[in-house]
Amino acid sequence: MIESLELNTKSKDEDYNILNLGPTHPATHGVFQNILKMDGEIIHDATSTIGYIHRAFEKIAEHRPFYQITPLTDRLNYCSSPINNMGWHMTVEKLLGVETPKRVDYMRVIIMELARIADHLVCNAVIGVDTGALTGFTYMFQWREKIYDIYEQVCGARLTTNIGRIGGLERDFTPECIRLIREFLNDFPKYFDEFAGLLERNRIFMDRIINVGPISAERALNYGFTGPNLRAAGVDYDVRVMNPYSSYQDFDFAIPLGTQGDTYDRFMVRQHEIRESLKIITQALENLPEGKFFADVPDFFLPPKQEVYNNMEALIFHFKIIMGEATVPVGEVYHSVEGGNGELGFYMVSDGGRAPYRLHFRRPCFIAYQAYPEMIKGSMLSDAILTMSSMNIIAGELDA
Amino acid sequence: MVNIDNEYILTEITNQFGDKVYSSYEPYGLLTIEFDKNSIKDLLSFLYNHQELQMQFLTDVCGTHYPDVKGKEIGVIYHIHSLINNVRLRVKCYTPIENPSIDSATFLFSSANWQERETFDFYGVNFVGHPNLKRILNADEMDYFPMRKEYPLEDGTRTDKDDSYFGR
Amino acid sequence: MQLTNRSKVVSNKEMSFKEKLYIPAILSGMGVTFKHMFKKSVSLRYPEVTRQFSPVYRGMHVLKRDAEGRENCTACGLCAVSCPAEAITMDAAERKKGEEHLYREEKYAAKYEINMLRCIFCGLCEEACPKDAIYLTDRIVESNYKRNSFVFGKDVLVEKIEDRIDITKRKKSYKID
Amino acid sequence: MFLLIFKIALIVILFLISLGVAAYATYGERKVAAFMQDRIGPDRAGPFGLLQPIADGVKMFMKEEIIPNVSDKLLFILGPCIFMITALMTSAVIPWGTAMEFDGVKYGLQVADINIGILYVFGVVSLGVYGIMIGGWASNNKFALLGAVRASSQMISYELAMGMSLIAIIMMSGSLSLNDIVAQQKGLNWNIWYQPLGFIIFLICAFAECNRTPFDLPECETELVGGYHTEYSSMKLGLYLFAEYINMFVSGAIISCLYFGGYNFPGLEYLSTVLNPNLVSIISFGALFTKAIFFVFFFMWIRWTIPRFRYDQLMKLGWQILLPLSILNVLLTGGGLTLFSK
Amino acid sequence: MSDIKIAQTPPSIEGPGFQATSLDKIIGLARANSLWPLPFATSCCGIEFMATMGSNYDLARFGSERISFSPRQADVLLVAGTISKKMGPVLKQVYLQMAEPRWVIAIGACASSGGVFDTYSVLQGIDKVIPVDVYVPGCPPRPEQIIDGILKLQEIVKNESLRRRNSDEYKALLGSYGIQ
Repeated sequence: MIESLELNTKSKDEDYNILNLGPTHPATHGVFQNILKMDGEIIHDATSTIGYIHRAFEKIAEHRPFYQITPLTDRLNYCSSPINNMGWHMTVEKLLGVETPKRVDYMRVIIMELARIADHLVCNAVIGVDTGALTGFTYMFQWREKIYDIYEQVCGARLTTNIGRIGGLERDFTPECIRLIREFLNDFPKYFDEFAGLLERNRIFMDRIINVGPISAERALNYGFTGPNLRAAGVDYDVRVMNPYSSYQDFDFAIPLGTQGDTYDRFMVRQHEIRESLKIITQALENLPEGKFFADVPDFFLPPKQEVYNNMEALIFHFKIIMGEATVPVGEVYHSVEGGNGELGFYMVSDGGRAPYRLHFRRPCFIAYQAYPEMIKGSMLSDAILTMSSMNIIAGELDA
Repeated sequence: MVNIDNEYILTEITNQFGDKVYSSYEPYGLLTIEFDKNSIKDLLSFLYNHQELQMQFLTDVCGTHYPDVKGKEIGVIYHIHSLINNVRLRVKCYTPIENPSIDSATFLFSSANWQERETFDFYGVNFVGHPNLKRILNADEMDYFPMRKEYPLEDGTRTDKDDSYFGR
Repeated sequence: MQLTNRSKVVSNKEMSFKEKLYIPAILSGMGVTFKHMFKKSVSLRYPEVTRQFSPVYRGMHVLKRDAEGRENCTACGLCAVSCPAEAITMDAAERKKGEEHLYREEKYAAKYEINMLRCIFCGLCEEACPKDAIYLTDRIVESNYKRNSFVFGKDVLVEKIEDRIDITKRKKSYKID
Repeated sequence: MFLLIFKIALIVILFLISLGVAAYATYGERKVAAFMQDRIGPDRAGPFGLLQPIADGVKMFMKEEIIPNVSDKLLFILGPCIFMITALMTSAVIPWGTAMEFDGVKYGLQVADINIGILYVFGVVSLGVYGIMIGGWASNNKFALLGAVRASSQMISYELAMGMSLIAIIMMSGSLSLNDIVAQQKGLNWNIWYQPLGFIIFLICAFAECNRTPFDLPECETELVGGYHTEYSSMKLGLYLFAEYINMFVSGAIISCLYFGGYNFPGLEYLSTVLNPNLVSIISFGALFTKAIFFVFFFMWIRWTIPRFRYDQLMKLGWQILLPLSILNVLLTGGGLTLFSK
Repeated sequence: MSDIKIAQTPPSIEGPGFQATSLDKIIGLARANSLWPLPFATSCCGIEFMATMGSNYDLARFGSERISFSPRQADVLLVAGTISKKMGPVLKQVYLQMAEPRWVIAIGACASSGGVFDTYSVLQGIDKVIPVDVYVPGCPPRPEQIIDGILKLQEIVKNESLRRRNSDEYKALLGSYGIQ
């Protein structure tokens, strides 16, 4: 195994220097290997090897009842697990043909947008770290902690949230939770501007990332880019707008775009998406409708505990759900949400059994990362590292 | 301006390819066609270059395995998206398990590269014309295709559980 | 490619003269960091000071007793079934005469083990429990030196009669219409 | 005879101070970083974590030495030694304070008052890069090699601009001796008022010479893992890290001497008339020390604020911006001198 | 810092070679307060490790903030995240490159035992490849738990005999993992 990591350095032209970036290099935030063929500091060619944390999600999913797949999706893009959770729930709801109440939609939007902020914060803070500015990272992680606090109020966990259930959420927002969200909306923009002030218009930083790792819109589409990476190249494809789910059509927000698809564009698109997300959360919180926090799906959404203890019918439903014996239509469904890194798709084939017959995740990182060698060709080592961090490759999502 | 909906797409495809479209249906509003695996390249190019459709975005490639359908055990499923018209299409091709093979889509979509390698890794589908068809997620030494239904999920080295508790 | 009418270009790569000079941006950055030197630290001195977790935090499990001190668990196995990590194992036993003060139901768990290293603290067991028996609490599981010391049996999991674990807040916020 | 003892004592004291400052600069660095990042920083080892550097030092001494099989063993060991020695040697020509007086004889608070002090500093500092280069090369590791190459090219490029900015100072003072340069800056008559541009250039170059952010390319963690010291473990690594901080302290002292009046401060004249000269000497040493420490803090402040350059941008900055600017500075100084000096 | 509690010494470091002298103690204290971590962060737990490094929890308080990505300079290998079978040999290689004394903390369910991923591609616990000193449960563990793990490790480090690394037990332990 180890031997296979070492490339045969005696290639035809020995003038090139082979540099092995990863799988444990500090800049690969996650694990994947890039073997760079370098001429001095200039990268001549690159090959990526991935699969170092392949965890066989799709195989596990074929053996688990629907509700147990939620904790698995947490671990796909762990920077924004709620989006994955919600995406999965919506996929199952689509299969079951469930209409969710507006309140559920809005609550989901709030949580998903918080997750998007958290995701982009990590990415942009890490770009800062990779350029050598560590302080911005620590500032932004303080705000991630605040988002964790909100998650913790809603679901009881910080990172791998397992938030929400098929048909709704496991519990309503508590007043404490709403207070925390309001506090976040109130305080965060000021500190975020401070972070932006540290980097956005700092010439050292701009010089470092302008024209670094560019990709044209055409190539980006050909490579299957989605999300911020594609928008940085100037294509305004956003699943939230094109195929609205969870009532995204109710909210007014802009799609930030870049022009050349370079690292600065990606950075700025993420910066502005954070600001747009804040707008969405504000709107959703203000217009949060009254009503139930779950849809009417007795086959999937657990009955209230009090009824389970006292009511035979509820207990039977409860057993059926936990044992995974609820009736599921046969069919196949594709549903996609705008994840932190792009279109996160779930393709599920159901044969009516307790587990999906086949579940495939369209992981945006996996598809976009193929373009990496092309993007860094001809640039310098430092550029390669920044390109990688600005693409926000999350190993969990990359390898599934 | 033509109204681009599932019906229109289906007509366009059948006009072009006729009986190579084995069947078509619309689960949850997404047009799905079962297609002849030998002509997948033509279909993809046709959709890519079609004036109105412009299906130029390959969303997803994945495989499936139906051990009970003889002669069509391994499926390769494409999700294609026309961004301009915001309409999706699902194409399914089936191939026998003895020698699963299909033409590679890499000639048209760079994004197909790794996705096809993944499908090869999981199901052993041989993508003809793929530039670098080898395992991507699993270790190179692996000698089976783990996503096929007959192979177990578990590692087998785990000693701390008793399956009888878990109803699996 | 223009797909919607909601897009706006946000990245401006032209630098003004002031920005080209390096120094003003650096100075303003230094101002920010200098200001933070006098800000109160947000750090938590952990082992001495602990943080209040949310009442619904998913930490270490507890097996509840009812008001009379009898174990609630009836060893139905739903928690084990619902566990994605397959971390829960149990042995059921019939309650004998004279044990009514120990177990609430006619069946009880003679052995109940959770492998805390396998557990992913997803909270599905708590949701699956139809008998009000297992709850996750806001206590954390401590790290340890040996792998097999993480299989927690009933001696750790079942709450002590004199030292009840309070989960009322968690119950209250738990699924009420 | 007494002179010899005095000098030896001075050397030992300077050596200890340098080491002490270096050790506590690591602590300072951590604390400064912590405060800027709203953290606490080390606080377990001793009160306020004050024993942290000692803990680090002891740990590094007791750590296993690894000399990679593929490395050149002699050079591998030589690298950190050279770096450390040169770092320590630089401080020899700095006038640390006003002269001390024993039995009516004056003893300058300077290890060696050589009349080409500045050139000496330059020479020794340039030697320092060999420590990095040899260490990086001998490791036989690609990351280390890249770090070493970056370090050497960076040092060579920035020394030019640094030298040019110094020429302006030398033109003003008319002497190459640091002692003279400092002695001319009485009270608040510091060179910084006459040489603001030169100061900025010199400061930037000092950053580059010390391999500090934004010029920490030779060891930038996210790209080159550890840069030139990737393969080093135990105290050899410690020497590299220590020497870096000593370099910082010495640079701070030199900057203070050249531009901020060295040990001078307003009121020194008055004090020397009323107080014991030895006491004055110690006070003046304190003044220089404070200034140097301020610069060490400044170095850290910058490090925790801004990102680093890319290799080519660094070269561009050195050759295309700083060098012409420093030449311009020389011209301006020359013009100014001819206009105003007579 | 003088109130050294001889805490429950883990069985792995007991034995005839164990003899705590005062020099041992001083060095142990120094080492314990200067554990430079090498974060081998592969997945989710890595993000929580970042949070531990961040302002709110501040690992620096324990003298551990200088993360060194070069294995030569690190004292403790923090394995945070899933280790697949493909990654196993790499992990072992990194462990081999570390200079003695070295310790390993397995952070999170995946690294400790494979966690929820009982699958064909995941190593069921890194202790199948390298010896582990401290296990931290949780998926991912809270920063509190990670700090707790580091404190537990500090206890080991403080009480470890200087000679332990030359002892036969230690060699046997390494030998059982196929490390000379």
